[in-house]
Formats: sequence, C-alpha cells, structure tokens
Amino acid sequence: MTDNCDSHAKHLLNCRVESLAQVAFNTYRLTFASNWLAEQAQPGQFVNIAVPRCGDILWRRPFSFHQIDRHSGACTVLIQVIGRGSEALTRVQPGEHLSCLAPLGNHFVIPAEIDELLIVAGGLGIAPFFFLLQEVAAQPYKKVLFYGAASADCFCRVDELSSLTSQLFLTTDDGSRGEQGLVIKPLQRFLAEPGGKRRLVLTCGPTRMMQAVQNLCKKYHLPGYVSVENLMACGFGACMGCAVQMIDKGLSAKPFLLACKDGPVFPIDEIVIDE
Amino acid sequence: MTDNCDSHAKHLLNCRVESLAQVAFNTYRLTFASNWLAEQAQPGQFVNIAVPRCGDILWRRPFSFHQIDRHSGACTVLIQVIGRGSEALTRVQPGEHLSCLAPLGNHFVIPAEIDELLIVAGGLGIAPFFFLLQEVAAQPYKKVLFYGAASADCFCRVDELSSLTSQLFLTTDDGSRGEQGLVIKPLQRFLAEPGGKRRLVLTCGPTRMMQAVQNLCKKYHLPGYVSVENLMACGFGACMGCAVQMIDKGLSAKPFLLACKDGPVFPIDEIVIDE
Amino acid sequence: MNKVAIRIGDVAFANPIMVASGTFGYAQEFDGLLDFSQIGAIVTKTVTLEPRTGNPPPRIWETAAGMLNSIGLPNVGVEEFIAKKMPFLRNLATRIVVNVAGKTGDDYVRIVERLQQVDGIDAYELNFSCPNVKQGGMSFSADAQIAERVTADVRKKSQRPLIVKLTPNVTSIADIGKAVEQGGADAVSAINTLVGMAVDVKSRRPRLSTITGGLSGPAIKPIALAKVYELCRKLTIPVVAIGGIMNLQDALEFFVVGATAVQIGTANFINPACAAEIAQGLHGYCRAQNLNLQELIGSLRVEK
Amino acid sequence: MNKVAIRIGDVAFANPIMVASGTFGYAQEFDGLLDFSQIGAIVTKTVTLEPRTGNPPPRIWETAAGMLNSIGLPNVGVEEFIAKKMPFLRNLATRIVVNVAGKTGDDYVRIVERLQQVDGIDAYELNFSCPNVKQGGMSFSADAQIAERVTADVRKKSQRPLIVKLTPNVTSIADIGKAVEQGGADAVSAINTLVGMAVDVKSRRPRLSTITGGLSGPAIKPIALAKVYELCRKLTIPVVAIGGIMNLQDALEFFVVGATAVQIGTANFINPACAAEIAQGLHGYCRAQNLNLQELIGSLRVEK
Ligand SMILES: Cc1cc2nc3c(=O)[nH]c(=O)nc-3n(C[C@H](O)[C@H](O)[C@H](O)COP(=O)(O)OP(=O)(O)OC[C@H]3O[C@@H](n4cnc5c(N)ncnc54)[C@H](O)[C@@H]3O)c2cc1C
Ligand SMILES: Cc1cc2nc3c(=O)[nH]c(=O)nc-3n(C[C@H](O)[C@H](O)[C@H](O)COP(=O)(O)OP(=O)(O)OC[C@H]3O[C@@H](n4cnc5c(N)ncnc54)[C@H](O)[C@@H]3O)c2cc1C
Ligand SMILES: Cc1cc2nc3c(=O)[nH]c(=O)nc-3n(C[C@H](O)[C@H](O)[C@H](O)COP(=O)(O)O)c2cc1C
Ligand SMILES: Cc1cc2nc3c(=O)[nH]c(=O)nc-3n(C[C@H](O)[C@H](O)[C@H](O)COP(=O)(O)O)c2cc1C
Ligand code: FES
Ligand code: FES
Repeated sequence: MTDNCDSHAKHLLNCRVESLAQVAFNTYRLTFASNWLAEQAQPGQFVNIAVPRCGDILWRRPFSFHQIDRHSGACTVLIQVIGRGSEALTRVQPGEHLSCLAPLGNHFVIPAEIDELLIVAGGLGIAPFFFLLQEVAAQPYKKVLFYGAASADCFCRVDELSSLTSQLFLTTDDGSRGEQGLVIKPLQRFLAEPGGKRRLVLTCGPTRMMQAVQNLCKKYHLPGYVSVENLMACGFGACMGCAVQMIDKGLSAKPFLLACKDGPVFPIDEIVIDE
Repeated sequence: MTDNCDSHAKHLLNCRVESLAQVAFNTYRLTFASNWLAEQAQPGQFVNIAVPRCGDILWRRPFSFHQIDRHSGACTVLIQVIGRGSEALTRVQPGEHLSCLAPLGNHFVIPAEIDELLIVAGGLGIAPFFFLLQEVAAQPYKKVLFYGAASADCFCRVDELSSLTSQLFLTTDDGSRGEQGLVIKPLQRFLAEPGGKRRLVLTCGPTRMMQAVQNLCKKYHLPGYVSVENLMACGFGACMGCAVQMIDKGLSAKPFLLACKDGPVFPIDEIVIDE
Repeated sequence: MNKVAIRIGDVAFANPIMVASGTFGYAQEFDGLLDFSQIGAIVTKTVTLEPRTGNPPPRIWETAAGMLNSIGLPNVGVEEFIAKKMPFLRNLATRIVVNVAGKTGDDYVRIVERLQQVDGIDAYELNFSCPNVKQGGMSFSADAQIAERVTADVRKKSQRPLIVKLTPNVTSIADIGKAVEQGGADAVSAINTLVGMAVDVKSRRPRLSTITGGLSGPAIKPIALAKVYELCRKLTIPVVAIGGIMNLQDALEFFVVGATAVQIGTANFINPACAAEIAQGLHGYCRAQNLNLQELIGSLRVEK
Repeated sequence: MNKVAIRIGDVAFANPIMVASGTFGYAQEFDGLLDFSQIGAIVTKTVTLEPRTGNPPPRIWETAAGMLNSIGLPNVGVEEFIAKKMPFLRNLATRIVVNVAGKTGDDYVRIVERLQQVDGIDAYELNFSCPNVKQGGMSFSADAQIAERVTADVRKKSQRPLIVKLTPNVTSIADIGKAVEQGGADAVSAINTLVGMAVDVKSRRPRLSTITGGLSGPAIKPIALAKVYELCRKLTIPVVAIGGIMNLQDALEFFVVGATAVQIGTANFINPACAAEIAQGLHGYCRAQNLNLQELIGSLRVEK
C-alpha cells in the first residue's frame, strides 16, 4: 500500500488548462488535459504544479488528484486559496499551459477483503477521496465518509460524494450544515457501535483531526492510512525536505521517511503526525 | 523648464484601470482613472506604477504620461513589453486597481516665442510627445516630428500625430514605412536647410539617437531638451540611484543630477547621455 | 497607554518603527506622502565631514526580490546638513537619528562633536559598514578592535545615544557587536547591505559602476533575521533590526527574535507610506493581541 | 569541436554544467526526467563516514525568491554509498563528483581513502561548509589554517581532483580559497548556502527545527556572483560557481566573472531538467556567438 511507484513513472508535462470553476468558498476546481497522466494517476498521488508568472514563488505547489477521467484525459485538482501560490493558480485562463510534474508519491491500495472503508476528511482533505471513491465504486465493501468543514459553504460536491458512499456524515464547525462540531464526533460514535469486522480507516485533513483519528485507530486496533501534506520543495525525493518522523518502535534505523516519495500515504501507526 | 515640481504635488493613488488595448507591435495603451492626476499632470512627467502580484519585481515601473483627458480624468500611458514588469502590466484587467505614484519629475516648458518645435522620437520615445503636442496644439509655432521605429507595425497613432504636427517624418530600420534608416537622417537634412530662426529641439528615445541629436544641437547651436529613461528604484528622489552625469563645464560642484527629480527632462547640453 | 514605546539609551521613542539611512533622504522627499509623526524615528542619509558627490552611474540594479546599490554616500557634508537639512528635520514630530560615516575614526569623532552643538538631534547612528565607500568603511566593521576603539572615542564626545550600524559581511557579527557594546554603544543596528554583484552578459560589463554593490530588500530578510537573532542572543544592549522588511508581518518576525526596534529601508521606495502603515499596524496588533511590545520582543520559542 | 569542454585537475568534463550536491540526490530520482549524458557532472549528495539520519522536521521553508533548508546531511554512509549508490552512478554517461563531509579532518581523509578503492568516481568535492551540521563543519570553512591542513591531508591520499566547497559566511572567502589552493586543491566551488532564518509569528517558533538554516535560490545570486568574482581574481585554480542559477543567462553571468564551471542547485527542484537545458543552451550560445567557452570565462570588462 505504501509501495513506491516506479521512479520512471513521473514526467514533466506541459498541460493545457481546460477549465477553472469555483466549487466552494475559496475553493476551485482546476482541470487540465493529459491523456498519459489520466492513464497513470492513482488515488492518493499528486501533481506538483509550477506557479506561472510569479518569480518570487520558488517551489511548485502540490495538489492531490481529485478526479481523473481516464477516457477524456481530463485531470482535476481541487485548489483552496490559502496563499499567493494557490491564489495565482486560480487566476489561470483556460487555454494557458501549466508545467506539471506528475504523477508523484505513492497511492492508496485498498485490500479487496475488507468489510468497511471508513474515510475521515477535514476541509480540503476531501480532495483525494473523490477520485478514490470513484475508483472503488464497484467494490462490494461498505463506504462510509465522515466529512467535516468550517461551514456549509466550504463543502465540495456533497451530492456526488453521497452517491459514491454508503453512508455520509457531515459536520461543520458552526453548525450551518450537518452536525455541529468536529468530524471526530460521528466517527467516535460510529466506532463505538459494533460494525464490520474488517474495517480500514483512511484520513486526510488538519493535523489535529488526523491525530485524533490516529488515536481512535489505536484504541480500536484498526488499520488505517493517513495522507500527509508536508511542505515540499521538490515533490520527488530530491531535496529530502519533506521528512516525516517515524514512530520509534525501537526497530528502524531509519527515523525519517519522505512525504513525497515514501508517502504521502502512510500507515497511520507508523508516523508522528505533526504540524 | 527643468523646474522641480512642488514636492507636495506627488501622491500615492489607487487608480482603476479603464481600458487596455494593443496599439502596435508589443505595445499597449493603458488607461486608468484619476481626476486629480488628470488635472495635475504635465507633459514630460511620469507615473511610477507598482507591478501587481509579482513579489520578486521589487521596483515600480515608470511610464510617461502619454495622453491626459483633463475633463474625464482618463490618464493614459503607452507600455512597450520589454521584460516581466511591463508584461505583467499588460495583463491587468479593466476594473482592477493599480498603485500609482504620480505625478513625478519635471516637465517640458516650451517658451511661446519660438518659431519651430522639432521633436525627435525613437520607438517608445514617442510616448510623452503625444501629450505635449495636444497641449501645445493652439500654439502658433511650427511643429515638426521626426519619428523613427524598427518597423511599420511599431508606430503608434501616426494619423493622430500627423494631425497634431505641421510636418511629420517617419523612418523605419527596415524601410517598411517612411524613409529607410535612422530618424537622424531626415533631421540632419532638415537642419541643413535654412529654416525658422528660433528653433527648439526635444528628444526621447534610444541612447544612440539621443546622442546624435545632442551632437546636432551642438553643431547648429540649437537649444534642446532630452528626456532620459534611467533605471529608477523610487522615482521621487529618495534612493539617489538614477544619477545622470553632468557635462563637466568646470562650473558645477554638483556632478550628478537625479533623473527622477531634476529630470527626466534636461537641457541637452548639460548632461552626459549614456546607457 | 502606549504599548509600543521603546528606549535606546535615555531616549524614548513613541514606537519602534524607524526608516533606514539612505532610503528616506532627509525626509523632504516624503513630505505629503506620510505622516511623519506616526513613525518612531527618521534615520538620515549618511552625513560625512566633507560633501561627497557619490559614485558615477549606473548605481542601481534590480535583482530577484531585491536590489543592488552603489550610491556611494553622496551628501552635502556636515555643515550644509546642519544649515540646510536640520531646519526641516527638527520641526518634524518624530525622533531624528543622524547617520554619520567617516574615512577615519577621527572623522566620526569630529562629525559627532560638531553635531553635539546642534538642536533637534535625538541620537546618532554610526555607519561602520557601507560597502560602497572605497577608502575605509569596511575596516571599521570587520575589525572588532578598531570598531571598539572608534565607538569609545565617539562615546566620549557624545551626549546622545549611539547606535552602531553593523555589516553582515563578516564571519561573526556578534564579535563586532560585542566589541562596540564594550566601546559604549547604546544599541547596534543590523544589517547593512550584503556585498553583491550583477553582470550584463551582452556587454560583459558589471551592472554597477563600482562592480560590486550592496544587496537589500526581501531577498536578504532571512539572512538579516539570522544575524539579528545572533546579536540578540549575545549582546545586552538593544538591537535595531534592518533587512528586507516590507510589511507588519516581517517586522513582527524581527521582534520575536529579539529586536527592540526595526528600520524600513528599500520598502520606502516602493511604498513611501510603508513605515507609517507598519507602525499603525503594530499598534493594532498589540491592541488586538492585548500585549505590550516588550512581551513580544524575544518571545521566540526554541525549546521543543 | 567541443567548444564548451573544461578541465579540473587532469580530468576533462564535456561541459561545465554540473548539478550541486544535495539537490540531485544520487541521481536516481532524476532518472527519466533528463538525459544525464547532457550534463557535465553530477555532484552527489554529501557522503559521510557513518550513516546520518538528518535533522528532524521541519527542514525547509520558502522565502522571497529563495528557500531555507536544514536537511542535516542525511545519507547512508560511505560503505552503503559504495554498495548501493555507486552501481547506478558509475553507469551514467557523465562525470561523477562525490561530495564528502566529516566531523574532523581525519574523517575527510578516511572517506577519501576508502573512495580511492572505488571505480567510477572522477573527482571529490570536500564540503567544508555545511551550516546545518552542528558538530564542526563551520570551523573548516571559516578558519584558513584548518582548511589548508585538511586539504593537504586529503590531497596526499587522493589520486583524483579535489574541489573544495567554500562557505560564503565569512569575512573573506578569498582567504579561505587561497589557503585551500595552498593546500593543494585543484579547484574551489562556491557558494554553499548563507545562514538564514524565518519565524512563525503566530506560534513564535522558528520555521526550521534547527532555528537557522541555509539560504539558496535566486535571492542569493548577487551574493554568489560577488564571492565568485572575488575568488576568480585572487586564485589561480578554477572556480566552480554555485548560487541561484536558474537559467542560461544566470550561468553566463558566472562565466563572465571568471567561473570555469557552474553548479545548478535549487533549480533542480523546480525544473528537474534544468541542468540539461542550460547545457544545451550553452552549446547553442557558443555556436551562435561563435566563441569558445574559454573566451567567455573571465571576459568581464571593468575598465571604464
Ligand atoms: C501531497 C500534497 C497534496 C496536497 N493536496 C492539496 C489539494 O488537493 N488541494 C489543496 O488545496 N491543497 C493541497 N495541498 C496543500 C497545498 O499544496 C498548499 O495549500 C499550497 O501549496 C499552498 O500554497 P500557497 O502559495 O497558496 O500558500 P503559501 O503562501 O505558500 O502558504 C500560506 C500559508 O499556508 C501554509 N501552508 C502552505 N502549504 C502548506 C501545506 N502543504 N500544509 C500546511 N500548511 C501549508 C504556510 O505555512 C503558510 O502559513 C497538498 C499538499 C501536499 C503536500
Ligand atoms: C521617466 C521614464 C519614463 C518612461 N516612459 C516609458 C513609456 O512611456 N513607455 C514605455 O514603454 N516605457 C517607458 N519607460 C521605460 C520603462 O519604465 C521600462 O521599459 C520598464 O520599466 C521595463 O520594465 P520591465 O520589468 O518590463 O523590464 P525589466 O525586466 O526590468 O528589464 C528588461 C530589460 O530592459 C532593460 N530596461 C529596463 N528598464 C529600462 C529603462 N528604463 N531604460 C532602458 N532599459 C531598461 C533592462 O536593463 C533589462 O535588460 C520610461 C522610463 C523612465 C525612467
Ligand atoms: C539605495 C540605498 C542607499 C543606502 N544608503 C545608506 C546610507 O547612506 N547609509 C547607511 O548606513 N545605509 C544605507 N543603506 C542601507 C540601508 O539603510 C539598509 O541597511 C539596507 O538597505 C537593508 O535594509 P532593507 O533591506 O530594508 O533595504 C542604503 C540602502 C539602499 C537600498
Ligand atoms: C535542500 C538542499 C540540500 C543541500 N545539501 C547539500 C549537501 O548535502 N552538501 C553540500 O555540499 N551542499 C548542499 N546544499 C547546497 C547546494 O549544493 C548549493 O551550494 C546551494 O544550494 C546554493 O546553490 P543554489 O542557490 O543553486 O541552490 C544543499 C542545498 C539545498 C537547497
Ligand atoms: S519534497 Fe523534496 S524530498 Fe520530498
Ligand atoms: S529613482 Fe530614486 S532618486 Fe531617482
């Protein structure tokens, strides 16, 4: 599940922007064209996009694949505007070209023999799970999504997600949609009830939330995977900047893994989840 | 003529972009709104515009006032794309706001008692003279424009300029419009013929051209003014970076003047014209 | 209550936002562009004993998130400064710090002696570090012994606080800082510009007439922050931070590592009202966070 | 005819465009992203005697036109480097320069002694200058005597060219450069990163786990150019230029001031094919201008 993808697989691509549309508060869907990428990309992997025309923004910006149309070659990422890079990327025009380094990182591999797939997403942590849910749509196991956001207008594509899942729990910080409070609350209740024997937990989102999921997995002895979003200078293992600390089990001589190459998907009981 | 304008006169203004249109090869007309500026600005003065959204471009970019509608408050500059700053400024959208520091510098003051005003412009050096010609339209003296460009498609607003002048000489490097060769050629012929007694020469353009005009002024003992385009970090006398060397006449203790404050308009026999 | 007031020596400053030498002229050019009373102090363009004409053009070049300059300290000299520039400066409702430079230690002493007779000056900043003056300059800033001696000599003649401005172009800025502290400086300011260069490949010429010049602007902020942090840890006198500060957030970083005050340099060229805006922003920040500037200064958390 | 070939010691390089240590791993990550045979040399990530795990996160931070890193030289150690990394490296159609670092002078000698037994290595680069290694490191690069002695000691054991990599964080980089030249270095490379820092104002924490780190990228190019120029004027051995090179134009500036070769660092992260593109560009430039690289090197015109 945390297999490195073949290092030959990544390419530097010049991709045409097909569309850009706002999908939620401060959040945009950016679609670009690459048939090759649309064939290669796996849920959990990401693309590192160069910010155009901003000479002082040095690094590319990493975004998870959010939706891939394997036939048309349309690759979509979900971009939340949080700083100058993401802002600039949501100002590109259809027809422009973006320099994309992809596909990067490892990906989710879901064993077929589970009963329940529990996905816990906070905010933009939802990004990779849309793609994942599409890919596993035909799988027989139950898919439960716990999706928290700050406010009702921050949710992305809830109707579609609803149709891709067996059960959907929404929470908001301000109670404007779904349950009020942290997304951990419905997860806690869910886990407290007896359920499927072979559960697998996946999570992506704010640090605090992922830490809470980590604790719950420990408590309930559940296998789980976390997708981290460390700062990245390169995104392909060259700078060693995106180190993730491993939980010291007294075994490994290798205390650090690289988020971009060994991850971004890690077994939830293996790494220290930190800011 | 090289009077400093009152230092209180400059302001930091947030101006709405009204329009942007290509007018020649690589050259755009940018119009923004400021009633105050449209009242204040004089031909020869310039505006220092902050390049939006480009954190690594530190300095503002200076542009001469090219056309001012004193009634509507529309202020126009002519922008040639030569680097990243000018490129970014020709991507702004109407409705956006630009941070403008203006009016800056001194301005042309044409004595009423001349017979002939000879203007020698190379390339974008034409920018300030459109405004000047509009302002002196009612003056009785003859206005002769020598306007050189690389190629026919580089000329800006020739028809309008033609109607504002008594005589117009066009030259292109490639002969695609007007006379082939340097703009100095028709000027030389013109000066060799007997003409108006009281001639005044104004020039703006490439260094070599301005040097040639300087030499001709010397040869024919003509008064003249040159508008320089030094690199500027501030545009208002704060950095002392835009120094212009004075011609050593053994008189002045002040060997350097500031292009942004003492200029950009200088008596042509006073300064060393250099890259 | 003023939450942002500071002291250097026995002089109080209403707020810790100053404008850096050489980037604000003698303030006249900024008249009408900002309210001088909102900034803590104006540090003047460097004044020398004799008038200086400065370096030939080209004097400036833009670099990635920064700029190079080799202005060369053009100024009217101390006498004309007193006669022509002080009348305007002393009427401004802010502190005036006069930045002085000399070719020899004696020059510094003589300029300060002369300025002691003049009203309206609140402190001196000794520029030991301008990289663009060919004769001398660097030696003062790179040699701890000389720096200490010159500081001590000036100290004897000065009844006003002395701030010594340090160059970053040394192996250990703290060694020089400690030396001038020893010499009696009331504060140090850092950093001056870093030695830098640019080349026009087409003409094969340096972009500056002096070949190398001084680098300033956002590009150098990380370096300035490291130097200021080093000084704050090793010295007991206040540190005035300079280097790439463009906005409130940048200024706050320097306070967190321990700076008592900050100076805005290159940013004045781009936004002439920058220093006043940062000062206003700092008031607002302290109010909103309900803290005194003193609580912010040196609040860096380095345990972990 | 190859217009762009260069020599360091007795080794010829097909072109002067190298990739800088620590920014290209051991080349594997770049497989498929560029044609290795197009670049002049690969300088490996620093190799130490024992394996190192590197610094805890956070290790990187983006700054204006630059970045800070405090990676801390994680590497597998010299034995595993030989066993696991050299097989891939020695099959590449380019020169391999192994960058080595130690805590003591003796470490450098031992690593090089060991590497002498290994095929496929064309030169060594001695990293005297990494600012992120707490124990030692800095002393080698800031002290001319130590630098000379260690160079001389390694020289005795090495049959391959020695390039000594210098830190810019010193008062006079030329003094250190002259010392290692004296010690027998075949070339110097400069600059390593500048000490820098950034702070998270909200949490009051440094952005890097090690508080300070190394600044690289376009922000430092002007500083690198000034240091390289200084070295080129004062040394007789070749200077390999490093610092903020993002494109051909940047590289040309360094050749004009006198660099014999250049290394591409941070740019590899943004455009993994950068070094190959610059090398191709240089071929094209020399062809178009009808000149040999040697005519370009040191062609700066400073009379005026
Ligand atoms: C593997 C991976 C996948 C990602 N997928 C997505 C995605 O699908 N959609 C999406 O919107 N974002 C995603 N991100 C995060 C995204 O890359 C950052 O939000 C973006 O790079 C910010 O760039 P900026 O220039 O706008 O912000 P900056 O101006 O660089 O930063 C603004 C502030 O945000 C903080 N910040 C920046 N990047 C991160 C980060 N990665 N994690 C935490 N804080 C950060 C900075 O510390 C700073 O305080 C992903 C990150 C990684 C590593
Ligand atoms: C008082 C004044 C009035 C001006 N009026 C106009 C005008 O009306 N219309 C117009 O198009 N331009 C005008 N200019 C020039 C204009 O300011 C520059 O072209 C612009 O700043 C270039 O910015 P950039 O970021 O596109 O180029 P950069 O990327 O900064 O530079 C690209 C290349 O052009 C060179 N360059 C940059 N600025 C200048 C300059 N000022 N002179 C000579 N070479 C330069 C640089 O050396 C560099 O090689 C004026 C300049 C001054 C000082
Ligand atoms: C154009 C220019 C001129 C300067 N002149 C002086 C000077 O006369 N005296 C001085 O002590 N520092 C001078 N400096 C240095 C600044 O005061 C400041 O230390 C440096 O620019 C770093 O700060 P910044 O990055 O905010 O600009 C000058 C800087 C610039 C950019
Ligand atoms: C992430 C990172 C890691 C680095 N690791 C090393 C290293 O292991 N050994 C070394 O000698 N230099 C190392 N360097 C320094 C570079 O080789 C180079 O000297 C410096 O980054 C300046 O060049 P640049 O601006 O082109 O990046 C590292 C630089 C970066 C950015
Ligand atoms: S981001 Fe460079 S190694 Fe992971
Ligand atoms: S541009 Fe700053 S003084 Fe002229």
